[in-house]
Amino acid sequence: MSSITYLEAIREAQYEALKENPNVFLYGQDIGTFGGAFKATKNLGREFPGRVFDAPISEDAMIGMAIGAAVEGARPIIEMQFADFSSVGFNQIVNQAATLYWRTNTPCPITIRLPSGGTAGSGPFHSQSMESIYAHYPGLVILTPATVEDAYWMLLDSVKLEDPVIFCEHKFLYYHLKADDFGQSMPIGKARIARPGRDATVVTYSAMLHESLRAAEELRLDGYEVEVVDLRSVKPMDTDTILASVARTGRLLVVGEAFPWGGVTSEVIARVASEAFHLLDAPPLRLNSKDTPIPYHPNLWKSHRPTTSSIAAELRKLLRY
Amino acid sequence: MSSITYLEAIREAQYEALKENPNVFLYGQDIGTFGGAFKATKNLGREFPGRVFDAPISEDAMIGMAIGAAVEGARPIIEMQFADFSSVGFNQIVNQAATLYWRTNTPCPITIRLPSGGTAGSGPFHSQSMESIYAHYPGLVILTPATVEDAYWMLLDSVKLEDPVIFCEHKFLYYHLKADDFGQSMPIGKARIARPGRDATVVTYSAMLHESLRAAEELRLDGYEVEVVDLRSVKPMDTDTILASVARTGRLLVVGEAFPWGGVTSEVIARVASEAFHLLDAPPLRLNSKDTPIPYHPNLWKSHRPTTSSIAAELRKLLRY
Amino acid sequence: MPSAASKTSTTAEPLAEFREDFLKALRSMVLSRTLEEKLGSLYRAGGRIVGGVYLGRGQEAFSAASGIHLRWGKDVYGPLIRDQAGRIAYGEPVIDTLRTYLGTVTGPMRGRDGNIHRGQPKIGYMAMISHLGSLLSVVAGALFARRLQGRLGDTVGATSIGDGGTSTGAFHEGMNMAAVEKLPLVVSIANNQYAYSTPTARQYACENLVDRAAGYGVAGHCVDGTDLLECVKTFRAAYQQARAGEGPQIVVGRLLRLGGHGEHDDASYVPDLQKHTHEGRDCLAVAQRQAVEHGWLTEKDVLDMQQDAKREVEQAMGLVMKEPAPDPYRENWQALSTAWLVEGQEG
Amino acid sequence: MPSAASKTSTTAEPLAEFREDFLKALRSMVLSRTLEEKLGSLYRAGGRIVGGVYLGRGQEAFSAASGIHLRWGKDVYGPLIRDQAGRIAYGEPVIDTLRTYLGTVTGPMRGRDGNIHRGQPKIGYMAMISHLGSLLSVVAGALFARRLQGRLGDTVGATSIGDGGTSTGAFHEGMNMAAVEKLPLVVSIANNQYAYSTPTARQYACENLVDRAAGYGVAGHCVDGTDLLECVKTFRAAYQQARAGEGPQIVVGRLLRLGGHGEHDDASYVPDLQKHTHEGRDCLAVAQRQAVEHGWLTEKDVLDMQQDAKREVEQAMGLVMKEPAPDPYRENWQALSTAWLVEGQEG
Ligand SMILES: Cc1ncc(C[n+]2csc(CCOP(=O)(O)OP(=O)(O)O)c2C)c(N)n1
Ligand SMILES: Cc1ncc(C[n+]2csc(CCOP(=O)(O)OP(=O)(O)O)c2C)c(N)n1
Ligand SMILES: [Mg+2]
Ligand SMILES: [Mg+2]
Repeated sequence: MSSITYLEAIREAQYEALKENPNVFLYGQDIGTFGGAFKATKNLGREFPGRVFDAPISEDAMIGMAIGAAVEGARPIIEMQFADFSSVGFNQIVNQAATLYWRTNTPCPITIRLPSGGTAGSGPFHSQSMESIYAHYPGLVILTPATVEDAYWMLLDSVKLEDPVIFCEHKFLYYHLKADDFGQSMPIGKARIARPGRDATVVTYSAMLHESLRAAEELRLDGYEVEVVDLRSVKPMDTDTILASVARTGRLLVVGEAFPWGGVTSEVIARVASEAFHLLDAPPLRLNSKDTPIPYHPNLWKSHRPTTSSIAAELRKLLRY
Repeated sequence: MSSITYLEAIREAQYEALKENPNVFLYGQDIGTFGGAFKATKNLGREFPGRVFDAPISEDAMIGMAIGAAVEGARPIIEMQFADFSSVGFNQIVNQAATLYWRTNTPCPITIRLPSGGTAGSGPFHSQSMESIYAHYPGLVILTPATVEDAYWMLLDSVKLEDPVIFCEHKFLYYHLKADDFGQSMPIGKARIARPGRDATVVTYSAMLHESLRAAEELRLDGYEVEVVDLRSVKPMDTDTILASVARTGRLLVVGEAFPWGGVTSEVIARVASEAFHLLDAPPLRLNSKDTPIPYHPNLWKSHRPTTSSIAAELRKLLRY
Repeated sequence: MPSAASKTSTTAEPLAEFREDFLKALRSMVLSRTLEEKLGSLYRAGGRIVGGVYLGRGQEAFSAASGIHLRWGKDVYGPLIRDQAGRIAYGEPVIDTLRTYLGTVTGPMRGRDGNIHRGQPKIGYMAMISHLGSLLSVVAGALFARRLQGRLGDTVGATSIGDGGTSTGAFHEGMNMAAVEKLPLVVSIANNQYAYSTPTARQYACENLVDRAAGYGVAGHCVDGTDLLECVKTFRAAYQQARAGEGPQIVVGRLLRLGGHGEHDDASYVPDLQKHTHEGRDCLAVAQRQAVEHGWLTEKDVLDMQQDAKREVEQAMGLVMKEPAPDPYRENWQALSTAWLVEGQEG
Repeated sequence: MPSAASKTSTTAEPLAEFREDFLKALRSMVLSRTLEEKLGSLYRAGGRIVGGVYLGRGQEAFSAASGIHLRWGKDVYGPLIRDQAGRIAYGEPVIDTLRTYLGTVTGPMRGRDGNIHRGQPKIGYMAMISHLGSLLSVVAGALFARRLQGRLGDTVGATSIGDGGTSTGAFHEGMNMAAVEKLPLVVSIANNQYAYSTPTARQYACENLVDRAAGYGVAGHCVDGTDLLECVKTFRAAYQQARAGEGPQIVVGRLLRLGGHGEHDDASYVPDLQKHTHEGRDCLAVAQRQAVEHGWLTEKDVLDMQQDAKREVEQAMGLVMKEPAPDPYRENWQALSTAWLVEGQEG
């Protein structure tokens, strides 16, 4: 019986990181006594006294302080209360953390946790997916775990990496997704074939993996075997695994929850079109959210982001070609 | 004899805007008496007393105040001293300005001028191109004028638009680029065939237009006619004009100065690959800056961004296919 | 340069002049409390409200005492999380709150945004985004534009922030800019001792947040946020100074959030002891007692006021319940107001 | 809670105890001035320096008086634009400045970043990015980590900002966080009356920027930035308090930028009259006079000091001129330190 949630995996990874390395500390709003808005740090303040700190509402300073601490050998994990609020820490992330190693030859090992993505009723400012924004900048590693296993191992690996990691954990998966155990660790930077197939490839990540898997299941009833690739890490992006899949299927759909202009989905298509044009038997397609802010009302929200049925519809289009 | 610079066009457009509409005002650091770090507002404070204001070093508040003013019927033009500093006004731009109309049905007519792009010796924080970042967000119009004419007319049009405009003017063109007069206005949102050709299409914008035109000229000596499309506006993007060009040439190279991951170049390729796959006779290629911060030393800087010769080399690769 | 922090004196003075303001504020408080209790029970019942519910319980006196000075359609108001009472005092109909929480298309936000994120910018009623501190400069900008257009007149702007929100860069930049421009702006700082679960000791290190006023070169006022009469007096002074051209006014109210951050939060981190301190008393009960003590209301009037509020909320609720939820197929998915610049929709 | 703003008294006191600090600061000032004059003439000659040149002329006393308290390799220092003198006092060799301006591969920034954007974070010497205010929290973070690691000891951190930079949200957030954490941090605010061309009246509305100290709950000090002796006294007190665990110290120096924002700027917006006020006097001339008056140096010592500085700068210059510029083909174009995560380079 599956019992560990995605959220618990994140808590456990932080527990392990704190236990393994005395240089690890946590800093974020309400993460101490309270255990965080989502309880991702529940009890950690008690279990590791003096290592888990409530931060003021100062995202810029939170990131800045993490950078300074990292330079001194600490391994800070910073929780943004919601990914959306990292917009006010944006400058420190893209200009201070991301450039530090290249400019000064000093690594910047910080992990910034971004509770990302949409849930019903959360509205325009508690639902955003910012992986595409951060991935544009040199010097950052952008991880987007879609499974309990990855949430656990990739967070642990993030803390060990010598570079700044933007850890995009999906809020929709926090409670919905469960596993028996933490399974196996896979290297950061490698994509995973989440479901093998031969007729078409869906490249996706984070919560959209599960919608895509369900869509693939739906297509199986039509007799199609759809391969689903979970990117896991959007930067670096594992182009080899993507190309190998497209080589098998000849057809590509890329699905992401972020806004449609630019970003992960166009990056994947651009890579495949440039590097493996001859492998494609049909025009590569992509599916994103709509090009508006993320709506509050569940009716609107469900239409704003890709869903199993809109992915299945897109797949049918792709397979008909 | 060409005499009007790109920079003067920007000054003149602001002059006209101030003259035409008493609701227009300018707000930015050092733009009053001093005329701005680049002199883009030279004399405007004297010519329009009480309409040109020196701002404190508060990019967040500068954008916020412009939004409030726009709601009240004003037409603010905000100068960021360098595009790079908009990173600290980022939240107000993407979350306050960009969402206002959709959320509240209240238009947000502000124009934010971003002196963008690289020049020798400017380093990592005075050289950035942020069009791809802003274009990712719904609710913004992102303009990237490459000519004196466009600098003038598109800035005037920006002020007239009811939506927030991110006006990415390229610092490299400020003094280098000249024209006889302001020529003709072209609608915002339309791309322009800057040079007709039949063998390959280069889609580009801003300063890279000129590098691309020179590369096309170089290729002419090899007997190739390269078509060059100037996007003018990266969001909205004029897919029709791009596709029409690719239909003529069958080959596509997209050139941009911004960082390589995501952004304008991948967006163009994703559109062409998705919507006009069958028109392509060769894999579409793209050329961006390298994936590091922008270097200070001119030797490094010249290798970091695309140049006439690297574009020409890429074109040869494309044409050989 | 205005003096840094002026404590409103509490010595005997004729109270009659405050009667009208007090009663207007009190009515708003009662209506606000009633409405918020409705929201709380809707939340607990589940189903109709999807997402959080954020209430102003315990902060009504402080919020309403500011709101009564604002003229709907005339002044500029940018309320924050716990300003339901202020919004009502300003003139927002309770139905707009319900419509926004339920996300009906008839509401000011049309289901696109929800709960406390509402307003009507066209009439000067700004709709907060979530990012704390970021509304201050927007309100300042509206005033700035009016002055530029020569139509500032006696209009004033107001906005709020919590103790936590004062730690944001946006608050600082906006406050400083408003001070440099000497705008007629009243900034309420509701120091309710917590930002979500975080106590003020982890938020700031100054004695009193009003100590920041001198650093901005603006007037500062402190008030007991649990005492409506004091709040009414203090805000009257602050608004008078603002309208008189004396620049921004910071008003710090000391109080306690009487509830969780949102209805999902049981606030177990608030020590019981603190709830029984002066700052933990219920400003509504205090105000009702004051009204009776000063002979401005009878006990019956107080009950009637509560009944009226109940009726008003129930009536609005009855209407809203029948109103349509948004239909994604009839939705206009356009983030730009310039239709010809909207690209073919993806997805 | 520390007292808000304490003016260092200027009444008679034994001066001998300041002699050593004073002379160390003076030497740094002279070397800084000499080096910066070299940079200015290199800039005007054209060719070798591509990009701007930003000098600290007129601010050497204030900057050096802070820098002398910092131990190279031990304390944390995050200097800003006009801290050439402080950097030298701290221990940075002048050749690093030249190498960074010329962008040679031998310099600490290897041609990747230039001019004032230099440092060696590994030893606690932070390299500013351009975005004003954003270094404060980084310096604070370094101190925070050391305390966590139990190796803070008597180390202290220092950083600077200009009058203009205090308007940034980053400055506010960093300052507030440092105050909450009660870190041993000395923050210099060099109020040189202008931010680029913008006079302070367009930047802030308070009487004196030291008025902000109370709002953060930290100690504030004011000093005449043109008077080295006063600067030495004030910073000594501030550093002592910081090291004694009294939390962050804000030191505001009043002075005038004696030159343009950068060497491209003729500062024609600064009224001639202002240059002849007290704040417009040259702190280096003042300090040299003070040294002689107090019998700490002879006129000849002063000249020797200048000669030594000239020789040191010329020698460094001679070396740097022969050093190689970066070669893009030998450059390692990797923004990540983890080589196996670097993707195949585009373009
Ligand atoms: C910039 C930013 N960071 C984080 C949050 C998440 N958040 C929402 S409310 C809140 C606490 C606010 O505390 P305070 O300002 O004291 O207001 P109160 O809730 O006490 O009224 C936090 C941290 C936010 N809205 N904005
Ligand atoms: C956030 C930000 N906005 C704008 C700039 C551009 N800029 C560089 S220096 C400067 C003026 C700084 O003035 P001040 O802080 O007083 O320092 P000073 O130059 O007088 O020493 C400005 C506006 C910047 N570096 N950072
Ligand atoms: Mg609070
Ligand atoms: Mg200054």
